[in-house]
Amino acid sequence: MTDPTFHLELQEHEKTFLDSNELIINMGPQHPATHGVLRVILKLDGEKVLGTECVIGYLHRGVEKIAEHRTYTMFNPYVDRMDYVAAVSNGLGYCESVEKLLNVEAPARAKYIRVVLAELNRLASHMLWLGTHALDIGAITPLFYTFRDREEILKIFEKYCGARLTTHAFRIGGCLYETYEGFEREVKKFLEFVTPKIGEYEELLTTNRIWVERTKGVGTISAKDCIALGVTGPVLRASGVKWDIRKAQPYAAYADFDFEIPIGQSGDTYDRYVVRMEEMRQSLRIIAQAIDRIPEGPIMAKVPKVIKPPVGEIYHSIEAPKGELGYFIVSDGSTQPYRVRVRPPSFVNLQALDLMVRDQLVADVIAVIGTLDIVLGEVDR
Amino acid sequence: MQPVATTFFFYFLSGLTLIAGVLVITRRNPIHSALALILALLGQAGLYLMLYAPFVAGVQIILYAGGIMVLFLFVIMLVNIEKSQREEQFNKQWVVGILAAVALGVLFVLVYTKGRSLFPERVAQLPEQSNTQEIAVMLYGNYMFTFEIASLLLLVAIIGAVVMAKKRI
Amino acid sequence: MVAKLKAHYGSGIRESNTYLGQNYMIVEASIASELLQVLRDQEQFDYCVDVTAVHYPQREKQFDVIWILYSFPRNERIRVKTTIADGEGAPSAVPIWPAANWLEREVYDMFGIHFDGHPNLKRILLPDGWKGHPLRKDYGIIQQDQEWVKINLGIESGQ
Amino acid sequence: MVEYIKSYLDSTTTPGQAGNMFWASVYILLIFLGLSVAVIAMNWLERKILAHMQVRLGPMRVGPHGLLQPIADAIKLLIKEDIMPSQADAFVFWVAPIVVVITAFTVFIVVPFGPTHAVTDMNIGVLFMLGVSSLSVLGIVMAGWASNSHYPLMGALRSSAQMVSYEIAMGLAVVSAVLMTSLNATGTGTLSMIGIVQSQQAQQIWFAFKFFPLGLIAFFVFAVAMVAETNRAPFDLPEAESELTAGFHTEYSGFRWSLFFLAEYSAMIAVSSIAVTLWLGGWLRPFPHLLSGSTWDLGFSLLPGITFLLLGLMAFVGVFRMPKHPYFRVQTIGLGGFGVVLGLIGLLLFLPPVRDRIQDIFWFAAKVAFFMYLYIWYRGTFPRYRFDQLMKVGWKVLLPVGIGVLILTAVAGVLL
Repeated sequence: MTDPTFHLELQEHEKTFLDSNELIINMGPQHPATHGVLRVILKLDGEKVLGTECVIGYLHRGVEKIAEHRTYTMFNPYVDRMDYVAAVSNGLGYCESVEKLLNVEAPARAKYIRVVLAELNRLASHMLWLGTHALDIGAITPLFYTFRDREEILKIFEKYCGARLTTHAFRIGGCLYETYEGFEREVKKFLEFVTPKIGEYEELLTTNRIWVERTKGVGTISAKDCIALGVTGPVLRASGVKWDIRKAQPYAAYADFDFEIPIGQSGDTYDRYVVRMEEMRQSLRIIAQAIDRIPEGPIMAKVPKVIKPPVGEIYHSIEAPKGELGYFIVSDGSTQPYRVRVRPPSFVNLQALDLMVRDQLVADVIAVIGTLDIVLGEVDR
Repeated sequence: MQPVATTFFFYFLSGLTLIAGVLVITRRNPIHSALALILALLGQAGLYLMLYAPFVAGVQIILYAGGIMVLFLFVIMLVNIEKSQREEQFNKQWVVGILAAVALGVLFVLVYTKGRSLFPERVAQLPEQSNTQEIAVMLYGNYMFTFEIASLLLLVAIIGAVVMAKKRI
Repeated sequence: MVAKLKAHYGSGIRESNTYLGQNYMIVEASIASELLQVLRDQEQFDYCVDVTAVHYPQREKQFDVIWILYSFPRNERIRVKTTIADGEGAPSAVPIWPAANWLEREVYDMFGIHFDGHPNLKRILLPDGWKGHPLRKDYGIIQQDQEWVKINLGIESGQ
Repeated sequence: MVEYIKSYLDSTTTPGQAGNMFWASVYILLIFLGLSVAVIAMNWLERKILAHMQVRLGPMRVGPHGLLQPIADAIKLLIKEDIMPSQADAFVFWVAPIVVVITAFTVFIVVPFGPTHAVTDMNIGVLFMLGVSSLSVLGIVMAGWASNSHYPLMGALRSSAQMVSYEIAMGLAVVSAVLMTSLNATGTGTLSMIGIVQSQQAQQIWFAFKFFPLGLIAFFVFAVAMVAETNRAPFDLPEAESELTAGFHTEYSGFRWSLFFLAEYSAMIAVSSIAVTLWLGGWLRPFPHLLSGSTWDLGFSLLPGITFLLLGLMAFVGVFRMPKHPYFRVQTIGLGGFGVVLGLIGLLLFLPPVRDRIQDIFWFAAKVAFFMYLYIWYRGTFPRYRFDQLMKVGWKVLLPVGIGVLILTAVAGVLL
């Protein structure tokens, strides 16, 4: 279990007469492998990690405070800036939470469009993860492959809502825009384009001896520890827990689709890699089903012009690419939320870093940070 | 090929070795001492080359300068340098040191004054080409047994080092 | 489940209800720690989703502390809520769910609520020397610890 | 002067052995210039090849197809501010890149580009190369320590451990090749670089294929060890940028950093030269005995010129593919000029006296270029090893295999 009391000094019983003195290394906040401005203080014995301490908050923008001073609609674009590689999921979670609070439901067409975009976003997020993770481990080529293919997704987003990264695609009660002419055709073309590409990534890595040696048995975390630490998403599934909010408590239109939840056995970095690769394939499956069945109809439910939810509170969560993304919203009956709490998956998952890298080597810290798939914008909010 | 500027190189290399040797014992920073020692060893390798012993020179560079001294530096870097810098370097063995220095000095004087009579003939000119082979023949022929004993000793030393360094076996 | 708990704790559970299909319980701060333990051990709420707080400055007991729990075997969520006054400590859930570690640190950081029994309660998102707890309602949206900014960043204001 | 040139053209040994100081100096100068050009070319080629492997274009702006990019980079590095950390050990910090560069260049004294194309031929040639290249680790350790910073120190520790470990495997592989040189009538082998190639000529086989598959295994052991020895992917741990930012040269900038860069690439060329000399027949052209006869000789001797003509042709094809926009006019003309220069060099190489002299160098360079391509290919494909895995590969795989091959080679040499 993780040791919350972190000692920077070597304990007396840990010393032998030939011990080299331990090294405190400050990794970050400017470091190529910390995916942003994460600072990890490492206590090392040679190359072995004795303990870590994460220093976060460099990107803290006070999103939760801002929410209290904006109306429900005005706050919507702010959530896109949290997990900026999976902005669609953030918007989806927020819109659905407020809809629940208002007790309205988005129309079927809007729900299907939401699913398509959210799954495309999941693909984009996983592609970005794969590229940077492989780069951290030293394979530079996958990064360019994944960026090439992610570009196609961003093009679809851009055509749909005008933004590539911080996609403000949804609105409380439905979608902001009707799909553009040829949306279905382009998504189908993209599916055809990207399916062999995933095989291409796997060809470079899955059976690569060095890749397997670098990831197998690294950063292992058991299912029990995962649950105790609140770790969710692919990390939890790689440890063998078959749990996905899309299946467990379906939201949007996920109940209509047929897909598998990939799980791993050992919960090491390699399993997480395999799980995410399989998740990308499952996302493609969902998109293929959804794009064929987008129903006709309105894209907006009947919501008042001024959103004033009744007094009450709600917790709603969705399966973001990184794990469980929850919104806890307290309404006091006015036009502004009384309190918005975001339950960020990256923040909670990052807690497991210390446990995962204990007694491993420095190089594994990089691999584990990569495999946790954190986005500092979401950790710090 | 005739050697070029032999005298110049002899004095240059011996001077280099001597100065580096003095630096080894006078520098306070252990890293600087080690680097000076490497310089001394390289100078020595150059002297070996001038004695038509290229193999010995090569081995000197590979083993001492490239191998052992790197490990030396490795260890020095790992141990606490600030602490060792603060420690007294000229410790209580100065009596032994002076005795050794006096003995060495007497030896030098003896060699200088009586050298010509002690070694009446010049050392035989070593052949330039087959030098490496002769060493091989000596090591694996005449002194085979000693050579093997030396290797055994090294093996014992390696095992001892592993046993000492490992926390659990 | 609620009936059983109510029978055991009596008036300690002040309210247990469902709103918009979501279950929640309002309990006394004194029994919160014990109740959370029971929820995990006996009712299989093995996953602490979130720990958070809400500030109501006009109330006597200013803070709501909320634990959002989830049970994998039952596929069910529950919110446990307790109210505490300013300066009063809330029980820490770290011994029950290690996940609460950073979450409680964040609540401390943002609201200044002390969690009794937390092993390493210090600021997490804001710098260690910062004064004030920004998510309290009396903390203005552009308010800052000007002194800290001046000393550490060498500028007059971070705005 | 004329005498000197004549003496060179008539000589059958290297200038160093002949005691010809003038030609030795010329050779040293030529090697220095050639290496610098080779490093610049490698810089461009690596970026281009890697870029094309990664579905991107690489440098395209400075000069046609980015041909002038390395020169622009060099200028940038030279005029960049030279930063020294305030807590650094000034002297060691200053001397470290120089040590690295000197060792990287000194090695080339014994590299034989042809039977007479070497500065000198030492009778301990291979030993000299291994010894001097092992000194380069000293420069790295000095750089890492003198920076007085954690990442460089760790980079230095890693690189010293790595290089010392892989030197052993490398040495064993080298010894098995040296052992093969002794398989002649007199039973005496040689350590001299030229002697090794000549003995491959005499035995009519490249040592990589001698006692199949023993020679090949030894060659592979060396090929792996040499990548580790030069700190390149997948063994680039001392400068693993995702872990140690830039390893031992984190604190270096500007000119001093470029010295490390220069040293890294010339070390790559140096170890590739050892590999070529020991296993791939050095300057010998392929199949000198199978495809003998004057026709084949002529055909092979035309290859250098043809290669350059083809390169020039490629440049001309590039001229026609350039966008027809006034903005690109200078670049198009430049590319055309480059093609003309390459073509003229190609034509020059057809002249009989040049043709005969240049052949050895051409084959040697071609083989080294093959290794250089491998280096780039590795970098494009492989993830990075972890430190313990690196040590495992070195000590538990390469070392036993090297010893085994050495013993088997000795046995085979006695029996066959």
